[in-house]
Amino acid sequence: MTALVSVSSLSVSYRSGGQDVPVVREVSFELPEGRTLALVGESGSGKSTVAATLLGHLRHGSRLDGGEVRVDGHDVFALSPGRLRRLRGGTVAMVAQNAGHSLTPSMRVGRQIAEAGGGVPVLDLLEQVRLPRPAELARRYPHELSGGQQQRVSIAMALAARPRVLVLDEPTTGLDVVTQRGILDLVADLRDELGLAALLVSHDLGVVARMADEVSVLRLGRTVESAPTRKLFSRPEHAYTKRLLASVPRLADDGLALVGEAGEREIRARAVVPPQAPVAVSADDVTVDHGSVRAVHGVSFELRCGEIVALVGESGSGKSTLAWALAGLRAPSGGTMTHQSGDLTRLARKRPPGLRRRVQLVFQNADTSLNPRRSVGDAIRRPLRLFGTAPNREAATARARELVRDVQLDPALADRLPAQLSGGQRQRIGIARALAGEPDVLIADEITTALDVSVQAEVLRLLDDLRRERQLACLFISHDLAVVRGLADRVLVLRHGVVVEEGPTQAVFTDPGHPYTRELMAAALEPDPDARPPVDDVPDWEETADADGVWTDHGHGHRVRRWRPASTPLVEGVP
Amino acid sequence: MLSFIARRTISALGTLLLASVLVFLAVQALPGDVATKILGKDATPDAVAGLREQMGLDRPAWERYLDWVESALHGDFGTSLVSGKPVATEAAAHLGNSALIALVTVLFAVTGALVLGVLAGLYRDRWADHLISTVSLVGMSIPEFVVATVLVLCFSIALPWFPAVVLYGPDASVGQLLPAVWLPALALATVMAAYIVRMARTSVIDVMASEYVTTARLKGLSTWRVVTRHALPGALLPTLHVIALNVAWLVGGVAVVENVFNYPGIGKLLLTSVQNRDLPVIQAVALISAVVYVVCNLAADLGSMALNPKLRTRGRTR
Amino acid sequence: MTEAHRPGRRSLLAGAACLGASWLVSGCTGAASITALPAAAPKGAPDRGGTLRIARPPASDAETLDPAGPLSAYEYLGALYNRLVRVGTDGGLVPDLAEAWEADSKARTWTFRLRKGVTFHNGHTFTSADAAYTLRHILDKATASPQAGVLAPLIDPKTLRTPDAHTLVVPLKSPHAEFPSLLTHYNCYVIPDGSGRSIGRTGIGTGPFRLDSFAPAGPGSVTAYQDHWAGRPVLDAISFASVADMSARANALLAGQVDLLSQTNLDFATARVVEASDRATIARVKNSQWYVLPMLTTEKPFTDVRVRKAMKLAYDPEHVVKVALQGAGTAGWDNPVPPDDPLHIRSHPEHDPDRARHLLKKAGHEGLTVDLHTSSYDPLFTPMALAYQDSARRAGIRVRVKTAAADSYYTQIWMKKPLMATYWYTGRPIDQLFTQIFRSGSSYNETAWSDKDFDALLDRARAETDDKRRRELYGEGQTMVIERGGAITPMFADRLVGVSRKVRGYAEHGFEFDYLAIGLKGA
Amino acid sequence: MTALDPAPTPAPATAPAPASAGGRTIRTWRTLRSSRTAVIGLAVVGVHVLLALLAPLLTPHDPVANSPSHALLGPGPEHWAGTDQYGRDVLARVLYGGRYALGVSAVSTVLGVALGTVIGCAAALRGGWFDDILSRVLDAVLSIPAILALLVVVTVLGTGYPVIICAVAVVFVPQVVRVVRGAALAVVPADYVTAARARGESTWAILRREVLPNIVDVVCVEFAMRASWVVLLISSLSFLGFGAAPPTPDWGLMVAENRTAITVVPMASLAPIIALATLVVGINLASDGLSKAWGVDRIREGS
Repeated sequence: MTALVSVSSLSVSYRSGGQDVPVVREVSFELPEGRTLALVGESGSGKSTVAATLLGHLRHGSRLDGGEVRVDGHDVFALSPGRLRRLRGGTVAMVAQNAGHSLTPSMRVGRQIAEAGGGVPVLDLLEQVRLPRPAELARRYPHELSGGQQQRVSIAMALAARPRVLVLDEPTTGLDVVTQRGILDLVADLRDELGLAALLVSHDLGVVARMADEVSVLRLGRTVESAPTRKLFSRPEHAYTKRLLASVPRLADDGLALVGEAGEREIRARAVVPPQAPVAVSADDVTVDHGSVRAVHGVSFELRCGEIVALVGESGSGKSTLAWALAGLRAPSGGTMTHQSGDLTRLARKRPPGLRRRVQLVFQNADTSLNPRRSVGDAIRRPLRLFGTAPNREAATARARELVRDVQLDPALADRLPAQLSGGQRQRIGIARALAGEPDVLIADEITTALDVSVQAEVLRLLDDLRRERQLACLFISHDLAVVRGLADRVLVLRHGVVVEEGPTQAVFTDPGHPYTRELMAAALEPDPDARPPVDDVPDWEETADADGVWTDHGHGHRVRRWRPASTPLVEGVP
Repeated sequence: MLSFIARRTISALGTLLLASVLVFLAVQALPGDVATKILGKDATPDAVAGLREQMGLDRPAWERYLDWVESALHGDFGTSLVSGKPVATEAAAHLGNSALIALVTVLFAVTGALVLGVLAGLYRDRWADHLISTVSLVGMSIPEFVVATVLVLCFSIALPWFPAVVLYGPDASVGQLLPAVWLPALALATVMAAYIVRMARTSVIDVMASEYVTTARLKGLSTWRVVTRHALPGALLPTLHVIALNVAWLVGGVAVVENVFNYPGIGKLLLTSVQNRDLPVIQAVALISAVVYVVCNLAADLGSMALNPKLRTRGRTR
Repeated sequence: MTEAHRPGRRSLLAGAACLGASWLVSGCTGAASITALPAAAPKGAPDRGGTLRIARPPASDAETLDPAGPLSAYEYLGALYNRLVRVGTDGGLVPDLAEAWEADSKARTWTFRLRKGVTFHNGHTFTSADAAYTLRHILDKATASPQAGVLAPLIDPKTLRTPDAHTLVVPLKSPHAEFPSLLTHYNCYVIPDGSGRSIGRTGIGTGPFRLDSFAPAGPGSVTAYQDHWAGRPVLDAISFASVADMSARANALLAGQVDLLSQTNLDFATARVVEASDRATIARVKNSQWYVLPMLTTEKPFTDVRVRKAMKLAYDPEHVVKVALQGAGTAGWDNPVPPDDPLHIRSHPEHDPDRARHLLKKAGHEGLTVDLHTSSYDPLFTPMALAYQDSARRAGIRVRVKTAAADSYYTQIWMKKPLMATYWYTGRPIDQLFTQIFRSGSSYNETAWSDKDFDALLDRARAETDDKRRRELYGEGQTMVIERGGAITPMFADRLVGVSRKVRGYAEHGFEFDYLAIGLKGA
Repeated sequence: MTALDPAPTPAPATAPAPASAGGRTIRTWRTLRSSRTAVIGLAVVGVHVLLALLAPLLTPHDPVANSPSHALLGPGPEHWAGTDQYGRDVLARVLYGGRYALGVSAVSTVLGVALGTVIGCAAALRGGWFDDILSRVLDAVLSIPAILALLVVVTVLGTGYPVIICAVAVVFVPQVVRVVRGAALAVVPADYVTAARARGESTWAILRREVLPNIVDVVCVEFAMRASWVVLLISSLSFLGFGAAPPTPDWGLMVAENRTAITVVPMASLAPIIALATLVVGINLASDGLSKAWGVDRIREGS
């Protein structure tokens, strides 16, 4: 029996700026009934384009150069519009990456699901995707749902017409780790229950390890390696696959993973921060309000020179708000933040120049952090002139080229515009710009989230080198536990603006005290098919702040906020 | 939602007040004055002075402005310095006539432009798109008085299908005015439609490229359903404001066309009142145009709220 | 679709052609000059009945039907009212409501024999009381009638006597041999006794038509008055429409919506278009507009009579007529009295640029430079000014033509700038012309000219009962104005009246046409 | 250690030209050349400018001289586009008319756009009460139709060039401010502006260095759009008799003067109409080409 889906030497190119840029080059694979194939690759590898061809869809401006995609025995691109529509409804369905954007804003969610046809009642579908109060939810508009809920609606919409093949394009990117786990479990159960064949597109090796039976690795539109999941993760053959697997930080690493040319992995032990290292910044009972909402509530911590402290938490936990308050972009409504040479509670504009250059911020999205109309050299020269760390123009230019070399980039890049650099290069320039003021404290606000996994490894490596060479104090904000595990000396876990657990990384990760931390670790996905979750029992809990103190001490600075097992069973609430 | 409307109306009133002050100050400085205008070139200096005093033109400007605002609130916009008739009734009659043209124009222009805009957007870069874009580009480039002149030449003089000129007074009945409405409306519609087509086309193209329209297509829905259910609401949103601006522009644009067709509308009243330095009438027309502008914008806001549930349910999230 | 819109064969052809781009580009060539235009309106007898549709420029939003008022709706008056005396086609006086009139030996007391059996539109019979009231209404301060300036110095309203129902005796304060000619002005139309207040709206008169409806600056209509004393008019009714914009009026005529453009002097281009159309044509009225360049005799350098004389000798009126009017008019030779006025004198100084240059040198104004103000108020001002500029350049006078805004022309330029361009309609009797425009102190004396001898001559001429002697005195007056006056009169222009080809019997004189005889052929 | 650096995403492979100021103009010129509509548009406008400048050389006739002896001629060897009722050469008047239309609209557009941009950016950046008050005033001025505002200003100060230029500039500054403010509001939340604020740069420095360079494309498209709108407005004004005073050669005035004679001498009206339409089409094409070349999102323009 021929496979349900068979793609043979598919080639697609995209017309831009006058020439045809090849995006997919002779990709072939088969997807039998009930099996799940994963397409893995970094951004620009063409994996999404291939996935879309299963539904006979090519982006505006792209063209099929060669090859064939047969679904259920029919060549998709040869189908008449009518038959193509039936294929898209009944046989193949797609769950897009960003559910928020793929649901029509001006239509109620219920009607969008019903519209997909198939005769299955909407309420049953919503229950099938485990959404609470389906009747009430069906009448809501997309913007009134959380990220997780939107994705579940997308899935319900895909299942409405009882397809036989489900195409999932980065289904959980951008979701919090706990929500992501919920969605993946749901998809796995539905797939088995309905016997669906699935094509999973992802750049996250943890997700692939968990979901896929087969894996195909793509690089620049070409299939580099294809193998069953367990074989690929344990004995990768192609150098690129090896390097890819090596670059992904593991929860078990007790230091930064350095990746060699052929993908060999060497863990560099964390630098030991001498106890008498001076305190660069200390924050005491800091509170920050967003209009009526309290984003940060009574957070205290110390940051010593040469030390990396990580702020971990899901979106909405207030970690970025705290970072921006420290950088002087948002005035705290309570508590104090002091630096050796001055008070940091005031906004940057009002801080004296001497103090202002001490604390520097590096942004998450490299694309918008650099002025597109100025060369990267200008971006670095500006703080040099402003903070007076370079006496005149020539000195500034020379210093700027030095800084570019410091972040391990070719100084000649200084004359280029940001658009002509890759994501990784742009992020390094962001760091160079922060270093221009010769700061003591560097705040890194999720600087690796938007990067491909291989590039992420290098940037983390650079950050670690800098704090060792320059005794730089670094506040590292992230939602990825594995990254924090490898890089940070101490970690604070934040939930709804409150610190639930803090302590040395080693202690917190081996013996997490607070159930929320345990929940985060349980949800984290390791790039290893038969990896056991490090933590299994996650009791239900609720807050207690009774009189005799807020913390329970676990030694060596490892403190956990008091909690007690929940008295009434929590309703199966999905965030 | 009600607070949204309340806030909008208050700011609208603020705009109206400010607009009336601006016009009063500007018109105050008009050279020559209405008294000499009324008595014509045979006027003796003392007759002029007498008339000025009788019309209260010698009182200080701000005093007259306050009186005007106070009486305007009671719906009495004073009497026209030239014809002695109450301004309110006169302006209302002219506005009614112009409303006839405006109605026909908006009907033609908006429906036609939206259909063409959507078509151009859907068949992007194909012959339909190029044809519609070039026609709308040319339409935008020819001033309405040229279009009016050519229309009169072709459809009144050469082919006597429509009257070239309106011979009735401002209080003519709709029946009398109806045959004379088509040409001015057509002249205004061509220019107005051109702007709306271009805007509709751009927004349709952007919406069709959006993720949710692609998802709708990949759900196997028919193109017609994808366009009407999913693309149109999103595409209409930015176009609404352009439509509102254009309808507001009509009050000014009408002046030129009404002059060609001698149509007794608000535009002609505007022109004659400026020539006669008839202060109360100018002020009333300026206020009317400000009201029209504000109402159009309010309508556009309400329209966008209907189309975009995000605005409607700002309160309820999660 | 009103009946006027039957698409004639020729118009359909023109329409199809109009849509074809080729015709638009070619256009009809050939320098057909004005002379190709017809001399007068189409000849032949009209059918009885029908409605004449007239498009007129509204005087102002405050226009009324009171013939004596300053802002009267001009076109309605000829239809609604009659005068005591009117001007005949030959320029002489012709009886209207007054059958006969004579003065005493010293021309101080005038007696008018009034026509019998004349009724007003409201049925009242016309008596001498109505005639007396009409004169009192004109002289009444409240009416602010322009004609009051002419009649007030002559008549004391209280001394008017009506010995019987059909005789009016008017004693004058000072003798005036031409007094009846002063009553031919349209302000002197007869209105019913005591109707001063309401006449503005009711328009009750003895004329051939009675008022049907009237809206100031709006539409209006009059219908035939069955028992009019001079017989029923040819037409059944006349409808009026106010169209402010000149081109819009022309379009209305071309589109066959109206039959006559009143008070509109068509420029050549429009005239050629109207003539070329198959629905309308041009009626030319000889010397109907008097164009004048008044010099303010109280402003330097025009205070010096030699400079005024030089300005008149420096230009050639024939050149101005050819250039500005393309021959559609006659040279004025600085004589304000129009050529077809019986009292017009033929003699005038010849164009002599050298003598002008000599006079200027003697007056110390060698190489004189003057500003001549003009505007688009009337289409002929600018061409006339430019023609004078070309012609006067040969006599060494440099003229700078300055254009002012049309709507403030008569409030800020007329009688304020030393030299400007303006016009009057002809048809004024010579005494009224000289009194209103040249006597010192008159409100219309646009040259601010005051010459004792001229004023004395005027008074003598008025008192002179002997017609031949009076003609010589008026002749001397004209010579005085030509020699010493401040008014340069380059030309008298024909008026080009847009009229439908169906109109018959359009006879215009002194800016009024005969409402009785006018009619439509094939209405 | 060569970084494991995958080639940049399939962005248009523009050669890594030097990014100095010179580089930027070359880059702009290349993007301009790449869009056909912009080239056509600019060519048409260029021709108009050339014709207007070289008018004295192109036609022997004086646009204002009356020669009544050959009035109302059709197109012929002597006068290519015929003559009007005063015998003035139509072609000469159209060429000289170009000067008036281009000159006045160019200057008033520059004035308006410059003023509008500064106010728009300041409003977007400073925000708060300044922004609210400004929007109120803008709304008030926008609510009065341009024709009425211009009529009043022209009757007050007469029809001299400076008056018309200032009047037109004042009338459309609010529209420019609205568009520029929209564009600037899209740039202000970007991280590089936040970074500049974190560095403690002054508002004016942020405006000049960070915001302005990034909205210059929107400003140019707005400039082109307004120029075409201004040319139309000025010709409408002249048509109503409030613009250029006769005998100056102006297209709107020519259409008004000759429109009744269109059946006799059609070219006298058609020549200015064709000139006006081609100029405005040229400007619109250029602005369309520009906006496509720079990917300016014209939708913001509507908000």
